[in-house]
Amino acid sequence: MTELLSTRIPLGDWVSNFVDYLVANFSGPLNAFSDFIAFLIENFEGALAVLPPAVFIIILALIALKLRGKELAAFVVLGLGLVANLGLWSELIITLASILTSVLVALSIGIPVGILKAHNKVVHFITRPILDFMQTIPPFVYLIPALMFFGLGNVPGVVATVVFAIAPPIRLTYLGIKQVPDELKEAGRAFGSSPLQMLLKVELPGALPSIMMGINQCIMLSLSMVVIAAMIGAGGLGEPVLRSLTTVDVGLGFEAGLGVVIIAIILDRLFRSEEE
Amino acid sequence: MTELLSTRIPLGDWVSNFVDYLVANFSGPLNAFSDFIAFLIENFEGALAVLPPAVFIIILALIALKLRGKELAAFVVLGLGLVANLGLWSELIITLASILTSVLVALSIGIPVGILKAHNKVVHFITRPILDFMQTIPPFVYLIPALMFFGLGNVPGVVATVVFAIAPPIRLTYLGIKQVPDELKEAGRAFGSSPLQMLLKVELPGALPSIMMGINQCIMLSLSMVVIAAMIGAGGLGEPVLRSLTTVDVGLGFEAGLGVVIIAIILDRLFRSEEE
Amino acid sequence: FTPVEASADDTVNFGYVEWPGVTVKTAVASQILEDIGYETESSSYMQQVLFQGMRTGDVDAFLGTWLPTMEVNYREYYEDGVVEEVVTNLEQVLYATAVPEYVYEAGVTSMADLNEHADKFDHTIYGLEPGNDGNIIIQDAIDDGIYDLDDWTMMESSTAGMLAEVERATSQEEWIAFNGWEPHWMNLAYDIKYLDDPENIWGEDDKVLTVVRSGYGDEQPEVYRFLEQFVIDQDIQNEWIYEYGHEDRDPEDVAQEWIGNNMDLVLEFLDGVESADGQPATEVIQEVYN
Amino acid sequence: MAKIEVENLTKIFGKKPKKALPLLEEGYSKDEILEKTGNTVGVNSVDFSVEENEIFVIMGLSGSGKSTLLRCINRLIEPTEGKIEVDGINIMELNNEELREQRKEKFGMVFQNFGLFPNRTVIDNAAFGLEIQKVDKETRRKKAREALKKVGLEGYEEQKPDQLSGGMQQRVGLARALAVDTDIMLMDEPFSALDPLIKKDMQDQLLDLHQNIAKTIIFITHDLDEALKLGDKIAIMKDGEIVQLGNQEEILTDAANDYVAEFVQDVNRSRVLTAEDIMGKPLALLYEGQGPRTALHKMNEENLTSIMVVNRENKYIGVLSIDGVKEMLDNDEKDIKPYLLDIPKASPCDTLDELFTKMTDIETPLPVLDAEGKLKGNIVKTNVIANLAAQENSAS
Amino acid sequence: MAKIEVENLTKIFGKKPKKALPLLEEGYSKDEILEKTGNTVGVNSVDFSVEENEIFVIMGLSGSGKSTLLRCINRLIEPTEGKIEVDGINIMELNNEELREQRKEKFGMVFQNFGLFPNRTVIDNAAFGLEIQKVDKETRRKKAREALKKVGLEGYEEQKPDQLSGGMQQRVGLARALAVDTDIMLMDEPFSALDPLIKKDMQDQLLDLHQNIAKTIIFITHDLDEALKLGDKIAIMKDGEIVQLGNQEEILTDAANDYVAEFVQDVNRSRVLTAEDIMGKPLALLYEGQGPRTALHKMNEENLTSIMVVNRENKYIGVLSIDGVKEMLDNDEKDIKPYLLDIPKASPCDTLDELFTKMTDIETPLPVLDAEGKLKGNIVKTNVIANLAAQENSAS
Ligand SMILES: Nc1ncnc2c1ncn2[C@@H]1O[C@H](COP(=O)(O)OP(=O)(O)OP(=O)(O)O)[C@@H](O)[C@H]1O
Ligand SMILES: Nc1ncnc2c1ncn2[C@@H]1O[C@H](COP(=O)(O)OP(=O)(O)OP(=O)(O)O)[C@@H](O)[C@H]1O
Ligand SMILES: [Mg+2]
Ligand SMILES: [Mg+2]
Repeated sequence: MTELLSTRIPLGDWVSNFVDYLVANFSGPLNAFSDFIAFLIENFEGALAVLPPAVFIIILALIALKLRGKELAAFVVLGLGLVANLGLWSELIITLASILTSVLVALSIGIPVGILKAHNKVVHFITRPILDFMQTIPPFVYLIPALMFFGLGNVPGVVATVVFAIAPPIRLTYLGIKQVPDELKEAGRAFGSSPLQMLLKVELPGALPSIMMGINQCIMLSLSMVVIAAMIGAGGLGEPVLRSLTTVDVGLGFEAGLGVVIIAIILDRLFRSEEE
Repeated sequence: MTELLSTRIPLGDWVSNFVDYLVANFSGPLNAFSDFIAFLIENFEGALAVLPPAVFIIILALIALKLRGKELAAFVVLGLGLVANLGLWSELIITLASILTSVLVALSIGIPVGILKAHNKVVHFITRPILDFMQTIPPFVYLIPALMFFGLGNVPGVVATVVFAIAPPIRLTYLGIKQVPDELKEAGRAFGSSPLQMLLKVELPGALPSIMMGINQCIMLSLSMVVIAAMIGAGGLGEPVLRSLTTVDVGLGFEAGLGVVIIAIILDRLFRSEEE
Repeated sequence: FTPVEASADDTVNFGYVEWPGVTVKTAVASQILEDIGYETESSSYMQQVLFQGMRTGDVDAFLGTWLPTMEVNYREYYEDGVVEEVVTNLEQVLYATAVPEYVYEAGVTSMADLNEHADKFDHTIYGLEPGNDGNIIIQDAIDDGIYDLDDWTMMESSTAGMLAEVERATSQEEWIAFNGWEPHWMNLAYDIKYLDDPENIWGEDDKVLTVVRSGYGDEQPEVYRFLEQFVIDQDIQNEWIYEYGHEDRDPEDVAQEWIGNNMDLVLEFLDGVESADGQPATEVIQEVYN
Repeated sequence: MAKIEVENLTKIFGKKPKKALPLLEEGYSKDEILEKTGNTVGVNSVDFSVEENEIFVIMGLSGSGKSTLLRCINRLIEPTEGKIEVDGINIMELNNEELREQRKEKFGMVFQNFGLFPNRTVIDNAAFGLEIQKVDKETRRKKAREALKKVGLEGYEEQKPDQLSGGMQQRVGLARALAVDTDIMLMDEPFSALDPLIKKDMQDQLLDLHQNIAKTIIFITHDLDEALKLGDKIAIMKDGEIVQLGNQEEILTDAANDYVAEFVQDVNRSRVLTAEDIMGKPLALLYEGQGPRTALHKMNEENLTSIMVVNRENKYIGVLSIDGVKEMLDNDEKDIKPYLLDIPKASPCDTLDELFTKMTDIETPLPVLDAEGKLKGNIVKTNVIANLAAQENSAS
Repeated sequence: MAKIEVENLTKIFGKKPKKALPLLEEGYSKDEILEKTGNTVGVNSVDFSVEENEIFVIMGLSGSGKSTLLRCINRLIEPTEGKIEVDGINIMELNNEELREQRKEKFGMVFQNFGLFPNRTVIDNAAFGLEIQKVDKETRRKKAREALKKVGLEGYEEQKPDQLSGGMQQRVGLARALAVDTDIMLMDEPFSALDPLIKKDMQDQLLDLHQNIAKTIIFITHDLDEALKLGDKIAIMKDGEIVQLGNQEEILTDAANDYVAEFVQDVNRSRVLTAEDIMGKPLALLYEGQGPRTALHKMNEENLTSIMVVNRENKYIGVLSIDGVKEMLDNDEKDIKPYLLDIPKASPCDTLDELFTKMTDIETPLPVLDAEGKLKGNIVKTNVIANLAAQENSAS
């Protein structure tokens, strides 16, 4: 008994073996997934990269002006102009493409899962530790094995980003729906709403502020993964940051970091309205 | 004009100079701060480390039993037992101490700032981009200069963790307070509540679910910084993860990562009640 | 294993680690290959990821396999036959415990002197990321009480962390002992000295290898041949590091300028190599730089 | 067949409602059960039925289970026990999908707490039910606009609920229910926040609606006037039970128990019963000039012991008892005048108390005269005493 | 000095209220201003004062600005313009700190929408005001428990508001206001969700409280009976303005305009005026047996053209006109019987319409008789016509 207890459980070995097993047997479906992600990123990148910086900035500024007013438009011009001036334009585009992909994937999985979680106790109790797991397990731990499936580059970067950034949209969608007052849900039911109508017309509108916060956090956490993504070859603004690290070049790191922040602020403001 | 535009702005240099200036002139107060953080961490570590693992686990399990019921108590025994069995106990204690410090600092700054943000438009508009900045600026960018102030070790680790993990408590406190129905605030005012009473008796209770979510995310983001903290010498469970990287030891990385996750789940459940 | 398929085209995929020497070295090699008509692509990775990339086929060549520093990490891939050694591209590299010059001059010239001033060093030697072989060497020394280091600690963090600590210490003339190596810009940025190692714990034969993924020689014999001949020395390496790491110049610029100024050496590298369209590379490149 | 049939419906709130059921059957009171088990009895074995096109009014003390009962009917609250049939369909056995269909087709609902969607404009709130029914946008905005007009909220279509006053919000809730145009309306104190003018208007509209479009309505109110005006049937609840159920008359006059009596009487002082309310038509009358034989005949026919005498203008002259008739016959008298009894007279607006005082000493019914002295009706002692008793009991 | 003095108070909701102010002064209506500027007029130049220990009732159409006015008094809503004095303190000029103190010391409040804290138990809700006053825990729980007992919620102390019925929630709000025991109570439809029995109980308690502890109360209601029962003064609002302000009598009988008349009259059919309501005491009476000279003397003294004749039991006999008296004197007659006019008589419960019909052809006042034929009072034509006119106008 004591011996059993004091014997170190060879957990690590099991995991290694399991990973090997996975690699040996499940490369197919994972490849499809990987291809899909790659497809998204490439399209975003393609679309974003065709335009010269000046044109890109002007178009984005106009969109910002239309959607959110002139403050944001001005910020777009100044912020992206600065990035271009600092010579980080191509890195910016790469980062933007993979962040958009990550956020898109995270939201389009996360919000539905959050909805499920709010309606189904089993899902709720199962997802809770899983989300804790996904947010806190260090990406390096699963990334190196994951490279076997995804290869190097931006696909595993997106995967790691999604794993890390998916919890807030799930959790805040859940929270928002849970906080919709019972009397409104009751009114919805009384008129015979189907579950879908209930969701679209009662729950989601009521949960909107929380969901918006979930989107904000999803964007923020995605962008916080830029450097880790660069470590596995995703390129983008994380690369100059890494370079600055090895050369202890505070200035360069700051410039690239600032690029990330500028993307963060622009995306955040575009996704969400004035009032948080 | 065109020349002006095409001239690269030496932003990086400015930042470097600024950092040098800071280092030269502000080491004093920063040292005081650093000492305070170090004091906290050491005390936590001291308090946690005096107990033998078995005793520690039993005490924590009893607390869990009292506060949250037997499921969590069982999880504490199994989870921490596993970590001890895997020989990661001392790392666990180190991580636990600095996470507790980080969360403590982040919450005790974050929640008040969130409160301010909900009450003061100026604070709201100023903090919004600052929070975006803090969450997305890669920690390495400011950590390297920060090392100039703090030296290697767990103090800069805590600082970086706080910078990264402070946004959710601020934002979710803000969101929660904003969502308290006007009629309740009105009732509070009608009876002559002082701003403090208003806060304690009306706003915070109403905002509780959101704030709890903020705490959850604060814990999660803190724990997600464990590896980065290890890169600047904070030790703890991040260290085996890094080692596993260097030695391509998937198993070891997973074990240490699992330790982080176990802490995450235990802390999360202890801080927050059954229902999220 | 079913590795992810290598990219179908002929692009030469260099992987590098963000170490100044390797960065510029990779830039020079790619520049030369581009000049003679090959498509190249360079991406930076963590070293662990890089070798994994050779397994998955994403990375063709890596010019910075520093042995024995990377030994632990590298060995597995080497033994698995994922990686193939091409040549030692840089000899006489040094990896050892270093101190700032003012410490050296104060009398700490050998590792045996360390313990005398233990308090000044705060009983600490700073190393790189956990698991690094230098760290392990020091840790073993501590564990075995070599140089009376028994009550010392090995402070592990990361390259950047350690260097930041060195910068902090030197700017305040504090005493510090750390794992330094050459070539690296730290040797230019700070006045540092390497300590004697009478017990020879560090070993002697440090070197930097060029490696490719197995079988690459068959796929791209010309590139392989170039890589075999691409060998440099300490001075060149230091120049690169200085220009890039200290003067903050773009590695591409540094590479281009260096090639232009050192055509004779470049011609040696390209001796017998054919350009992408089958011409003698030596002729092609000379045309480019005239 | 009744439109809505409710049988033995029980709802117990709390953790383990099934545990409280036996206690309820054993006759423990709501308060006792709350203390013993922590469960609150919402509705307790209620039976009733509502006919097609009927307005069924529910009244009762605050907390007596009215809202709970209403919500059970469309299963917004899941009953603990019982049977509900609507149009012959057993609501309790429907699955979710069927239940939704029923709710959509059959039930419009007005909530006590309004239940407006704060993010929707007034018009979008009013159009909610139609939106759920997938009515196209144009039609539903038109209908919603009409409904809002009906409730007097023209001009506020694009405001948000929190910009409206309490009564206006209530009317938005009303408009939302009106807009869907379902068979059955479940209305929980729908006019409670309205001023008298608008309330009257709404009541009239509801009656119109009910007559023209044949709606079945269950209506909760605290206003007895409203209940009397609208209700075809009125149920009075107490502690989850229906303690009396009947039409207006029955509720007002035949209180099933003290509670109902008090409830109904105290409601509105102007409702205190007067002579006019309880008087009946005399079964027979003797006209001035008619003699004792006619009197005897009439009295015999109707089994009376006295008969009232009036002139041709129906002016009251007096009352003749059977004793008087006998005396006249014995004395062979023709003129009844001297034999008339002089008894007290009531005015139509006399209260029960006054009537009682006037009647203490007399054996005959009491005549009710208008100011001209004309006979409006008569009152029998038993009648007064019965009503008085009900009143007094309820006051104690 | 009045307890509360409000002068020229105006509240306009919307983005730029100051812009709408001139329009208001130019006399544009609420609807026009809403259409023109998008601003809603909540309260429009209201003046009134409430004396110490007075119950001031506000009535009016839904949306007429009652709640807004109430909230302006303790500045829960910041008025756009105007002056508010409470105990001589200008509320409008207080800084935040002072305002809080005033609210804490002076104002208890009951909200139309209850405003209960969902996370607090019933007792903690009731104790909220005391908690704000920093009363120690024991005392405040004691007081809250008492207040809850007063409103009939014993046994529900530890429940959460959402476990209570609507009326029970309203009573928790009431208990919260009662518990703080302040000088002034601002009550926004505090009994609207209550059934008649509990409502009556609450009203009585409020009157008790008001008499025993001297509270000044501003009370919003839609229930005219309630207003009449409780109100020392009643204000009727329309479109943000106070259109009439007076005591019960004034409001009921002297409608300032059609709106008020309609408002007051339609309220409650049983409230329709009857002879009893409008009759007066005859200025002089002639007794059976008295002669024409006495009649002349009495009529002369009171400037009458006719006089009513009664017997010693006050039983109505007839009416004597001045023409009759003259004729008698001319003929030197003593017996007035033949000279009496036979005019219609009214019963106390006759309505205005009935009275009017009866009075068309006569010149003298109309006698009001009870069932025994006794004279209760008389009615002058002008009186009927005035009241009738008010009614008819309001109906059009
Ligand atoms: N927060 C607000 N924003 C905009 N308009 C408002 C607001 N509150 C009230 N109003 C408007 O002010 C007017 C008066 O509203 P108020 O709530 O005072 O009415 P009320 O007399 O209390 O009515 P009720 O009897 O229905 O409660 C209404 O037209 C309403 O639309
Ligand atoms: N969700 C709930 N949880 C627990 N108890 C409840 C709940 N809803 C209602 N109750 C209880 O059920 C009883 C009946 O409540 P209901 O709302 O049906 O009363 P009501 O007759 O509508 O009263 P009111 O006239 O005040 O609206 C009350 O005692 C109440 O406390
Ligand atoms: Mg109810
Ligand atoms: Mg109101």
